[in-house]
Amino acid sequence: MKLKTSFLIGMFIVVMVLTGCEPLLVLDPKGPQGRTTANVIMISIWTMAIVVIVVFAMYFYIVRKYLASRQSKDYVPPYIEGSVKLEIIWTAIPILIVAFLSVVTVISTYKVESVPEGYEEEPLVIYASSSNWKWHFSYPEQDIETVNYLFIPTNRPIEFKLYSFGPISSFWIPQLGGQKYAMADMVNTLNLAADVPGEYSGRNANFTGEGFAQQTFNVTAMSPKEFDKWIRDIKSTAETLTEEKFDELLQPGHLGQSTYKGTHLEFSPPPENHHSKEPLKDNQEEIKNQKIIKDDLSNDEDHSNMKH
Amino acid sequence: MKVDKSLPLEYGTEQNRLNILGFWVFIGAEIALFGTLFASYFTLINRTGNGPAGAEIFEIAPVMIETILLLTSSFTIGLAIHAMRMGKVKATITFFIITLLLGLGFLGIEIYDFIVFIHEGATLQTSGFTAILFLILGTHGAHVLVGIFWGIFIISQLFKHGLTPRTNNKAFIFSLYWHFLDVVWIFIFSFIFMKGML
Amino acid sequence: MKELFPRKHVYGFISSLLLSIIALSLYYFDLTFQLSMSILLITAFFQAAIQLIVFMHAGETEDKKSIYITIYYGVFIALVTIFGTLLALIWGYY
Amino acid sequence: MDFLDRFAVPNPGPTIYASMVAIALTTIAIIIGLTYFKKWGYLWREWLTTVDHKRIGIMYLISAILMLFRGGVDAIMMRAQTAVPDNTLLGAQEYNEIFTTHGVVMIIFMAMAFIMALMNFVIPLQIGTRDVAFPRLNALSYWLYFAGAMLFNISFVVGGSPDSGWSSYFPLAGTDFSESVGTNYYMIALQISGIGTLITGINFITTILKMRAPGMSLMKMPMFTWSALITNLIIVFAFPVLTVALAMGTMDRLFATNFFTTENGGMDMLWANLFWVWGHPEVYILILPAFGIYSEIISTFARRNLYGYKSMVYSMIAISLLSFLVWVHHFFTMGQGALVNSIFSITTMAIAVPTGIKIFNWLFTLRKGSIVLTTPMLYSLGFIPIFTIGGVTGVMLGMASADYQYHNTMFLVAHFHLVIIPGVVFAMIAGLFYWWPKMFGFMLNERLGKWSFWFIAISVCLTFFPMFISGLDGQARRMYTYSESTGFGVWNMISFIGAIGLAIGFALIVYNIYYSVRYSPRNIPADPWNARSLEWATATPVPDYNFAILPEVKSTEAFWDSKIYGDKLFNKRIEPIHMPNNSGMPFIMGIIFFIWGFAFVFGLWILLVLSTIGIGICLALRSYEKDEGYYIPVDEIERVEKTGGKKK
Repeated sequence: MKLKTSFLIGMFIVVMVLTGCEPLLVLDPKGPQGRTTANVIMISIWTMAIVVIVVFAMYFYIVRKYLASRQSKDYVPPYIEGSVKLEIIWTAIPILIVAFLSVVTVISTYKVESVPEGYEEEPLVIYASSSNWKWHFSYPEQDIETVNYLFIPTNRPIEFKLYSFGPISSFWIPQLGGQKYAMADMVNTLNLAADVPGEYSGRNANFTGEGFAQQTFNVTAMSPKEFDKWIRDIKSTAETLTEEKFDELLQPGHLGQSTYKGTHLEFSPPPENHHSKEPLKDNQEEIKNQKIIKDDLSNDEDHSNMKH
Repeated sequence: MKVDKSLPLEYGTEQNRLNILGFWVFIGAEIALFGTLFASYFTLINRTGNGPAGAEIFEIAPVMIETILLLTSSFTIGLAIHAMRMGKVKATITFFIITLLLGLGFLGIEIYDFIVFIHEGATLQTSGFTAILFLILGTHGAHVLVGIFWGIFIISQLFKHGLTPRTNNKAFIFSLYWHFLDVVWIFIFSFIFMKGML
Repeated sequence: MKELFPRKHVYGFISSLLLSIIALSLYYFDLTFQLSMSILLITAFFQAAIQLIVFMHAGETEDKKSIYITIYYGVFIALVTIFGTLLALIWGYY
Repeated sequence: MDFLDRFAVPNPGPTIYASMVAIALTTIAIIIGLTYFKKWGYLWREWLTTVDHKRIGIMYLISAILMLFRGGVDAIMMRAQTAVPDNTLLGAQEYNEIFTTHGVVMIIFMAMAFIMALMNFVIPLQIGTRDVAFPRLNALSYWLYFAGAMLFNISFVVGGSPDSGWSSYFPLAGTDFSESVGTNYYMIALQISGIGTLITGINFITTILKMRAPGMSLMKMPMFTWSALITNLIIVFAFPVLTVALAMGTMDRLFATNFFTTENGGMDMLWANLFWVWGHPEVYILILPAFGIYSEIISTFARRNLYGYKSMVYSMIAISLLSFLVWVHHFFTMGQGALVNSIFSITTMAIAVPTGIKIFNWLFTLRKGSIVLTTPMLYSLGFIPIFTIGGVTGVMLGMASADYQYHNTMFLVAHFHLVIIPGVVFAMIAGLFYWWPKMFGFMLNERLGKWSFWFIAISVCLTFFPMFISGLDGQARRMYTYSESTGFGVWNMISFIGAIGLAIGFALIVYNIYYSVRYSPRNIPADPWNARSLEWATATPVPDYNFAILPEVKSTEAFWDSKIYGDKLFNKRIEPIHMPNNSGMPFIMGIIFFIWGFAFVFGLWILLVLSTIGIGICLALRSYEKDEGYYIPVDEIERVEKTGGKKK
């Protein structure tokens, strides 16, 4: 049977690749969150492999055995209404499997949504914002900003604050953990950490138009010492990020990597607190005031642009 | 056409019974439609941007009048069907006309309401909140408007043909539609206007 | 027997007017938000039921079951959409 | 000239010019052909104005096959572009347009139409009735679908294709980032065909609930009818959600409202939410009829009754309810937190339970059967293992924490293709082969059919299995190219080879149709497969009125029982049969809707108002029209019955 062989070969290839002839990025994690997800994935693959094997075994056995060509001419298939007992069995077993996977899912989802376990240190906050088709990384603590590349210290939790200057993007570093959307009117939080130094690739995973394919960035994880040294180097060499410069960076297109002193957060604050359920009146007023200031600023921008 | 005399005329033929059940299914779809609009409304309710919030633009008086007009029209269309089942053409037509006039009155006040909203700075384009407000009210209003045109057609057919299985069926289905619009208005009134003004 | 006076309709109309007045009166009383919302919910669903049963004759034919299943299904979907949407877009972010 | 500029395509390329020429040539050829063979009158009388569910079904079928090839060409181009790293066959913009139209065409205009085709043709026959509840509305549904499909397809040559993905997430699909009219086409075309689909839903629910043959209680309905009933129930409750979402999107794009914008209180996530509130049930709208078809075919060719009929029904009802409770799994990564994601993970995985019940019931239908490997059966047997793989990966995707890694990757692409292709496309082809003799009076060639099956089945695996791997290796979906260092090249090359195999498979099906039209014998019996349900109880080709006498049903397999135990199906005497008149109105309304949509897309407001009035006039005319249909007299029925269904 061609079907059978092709499936077996297919399954064989899948299993071979998954179990590590050559590590796939998602299954080769370099941080605690990525490791949790990779474990969940492997658990689900093995559980599902059992299901697939059982179904396939039954399938091939039944199809082979009851082919008309293998039966006598006068065989008349019986009328069978069904069997409550059997039907209960194949309802109950899937329920058990789903229940097991549900437990795994709930535990692991809470785990990857919070600061990684065992990381006591204060998280390093990095604002990662996307614009067509780049990533801007602002380090408020260190007061520097990078474009299209990311340096992080190992063994320290990183709290990414994600938002976008354009379409919905998805911030994803496969080897460190799962992705999350960066959107224009709110800030999402993604907790990651790296425990192995090295270079990892990151990208926007959510389609954002023409330049989407190249909207990637490099992540370098290094020891805290090296990280501090890198910060010091930048402070002494990089130019300061001005508002004009930042507006230039926001123009749609692709850019190489670049580094600046200061962050854009001061003159272009992230869209935080847009999601309060019932904003108090003063709060609303405050937001309104902020908006007015922002509008004024944007008017100014227009003027400056006109001068150019 | 076989007409079953044991049932009211509007159920008299097989096709009539199909029409009525089909319309009920359509009402089911309408429930989902307005459900989605309400879901979007509740989601966008605090997203007022630089525009006004509901509490700032809603007024109780027009809403009260609209509610009473529509409730009464729902009552009169019920009476129209009652009269129709008793075989009284004139009464049926009269109640139909009253219903449509009440509907027109409702629409007039709704349009007035819209003008007030716009004067207070809540246009369709102002914010997410005003957009969904206008969409949900507008969808309901458009249903009423379509209903008025539809009602006029039915009245003219009642004039021409009197009470036949065909016209009765149309009138009955129209009444279902009209009552349903009343139900939708009750939810709009309760969960948009009253909730907004509390 | 068919009767000339539409008793059911008049009762229905009066009760729906009453329910509306109860709902409207909330505007003038200073109740808590939760209490007001519960009253609104009750009055709204009662009104809907009156329209369905008294005016729309939902239960008068052999298709009663189909009609009610359709309506219940529709209401179920509407509620799922409303609360699911709020869960996913508003409540989930706290 | 300024006025005409708006109709120009913003990014013209050779493919677009070629299609312009091709469209022009085809149109001219059709017009000349119709005139030369004097077929205009025939076309109008027999097809454009028909209200016969069988003919409407066939028109859906032809449209679906045309759309399959439109979507298929898109797919081949995508696979060719990504076959090697850094390929420059297509530009980013072209690729974006192609994958967008591929998705929309395949889901909305191919799969939906295919389902409508089979439902239209088969359901009234299967429940032993003469037509659907509202024959004219049925024709209107088709013409609305057709207007929507044509409107969407002309976007390629007039004004520009949509390019923000079939899910058209805002703000990317908003005017800020999608300036061309492409996304307007998406919004309006889907709206028009969506209305058509909703009308079909209402029509079929009423038909199935009220028009079944005497004695056929709900629990005696054939499984395909059951699946159609539940599908249409989902359609009726899911499509209004799409209607609202599209209305909002249209207003955002054309009236500058702020539903999904990122300022003034707009909420881009609301689009994603509403889209998937419709979008997930839509998946089950596609798959449930397919399950019904498999149930019919498997029990026919295993020569056994369907195992666990009741649990099959209950599991479909469970799926229909659950399908409305899971949509958030399409955007687990939007940031709504662990609690919400956990809830929707659990509901998602719960769907695996009723689906599993169905798989086991099919296996146990095969058991103790006598399996005949016909083409439809091969597709059904091919479905079970491939769909199982697609299904279990669905469970994996349902696990929120893991989904953070699968989301937006080729893993996801592999999953949904491995569910939709064996689940829906196989079913459609199987159904096509299975009911073809009933539709056209001859069989499709079995040898070619089997060849096409092996090509398609193996190629599906070849095309989509590598995507699991490249997905786990970090390849995001919708990337028009990738660099060599990523190592995705080999997997994409395998996919491309598979895609060619798929193309050959589908070409074989078309060749099969051509070959069978020419050479297949016409003297086939009314029940060539030795099948079990009522559609085989009437003559082939099916007379206009379907059944001269309405059948009386005592069991779930009434026709089978009549063959085996001699139950009599037709006990009454022939009486005059009431038939609906043909009407040109649905077709004319379709044309007006097309103009309405076109005016909307380009913001031609005067035309829009005029066509809206036109639609209103059509509705008013319909309201005043007195059309009682006509009766076929007894002697004519008897004459038709004697000739075995052949007309005149």
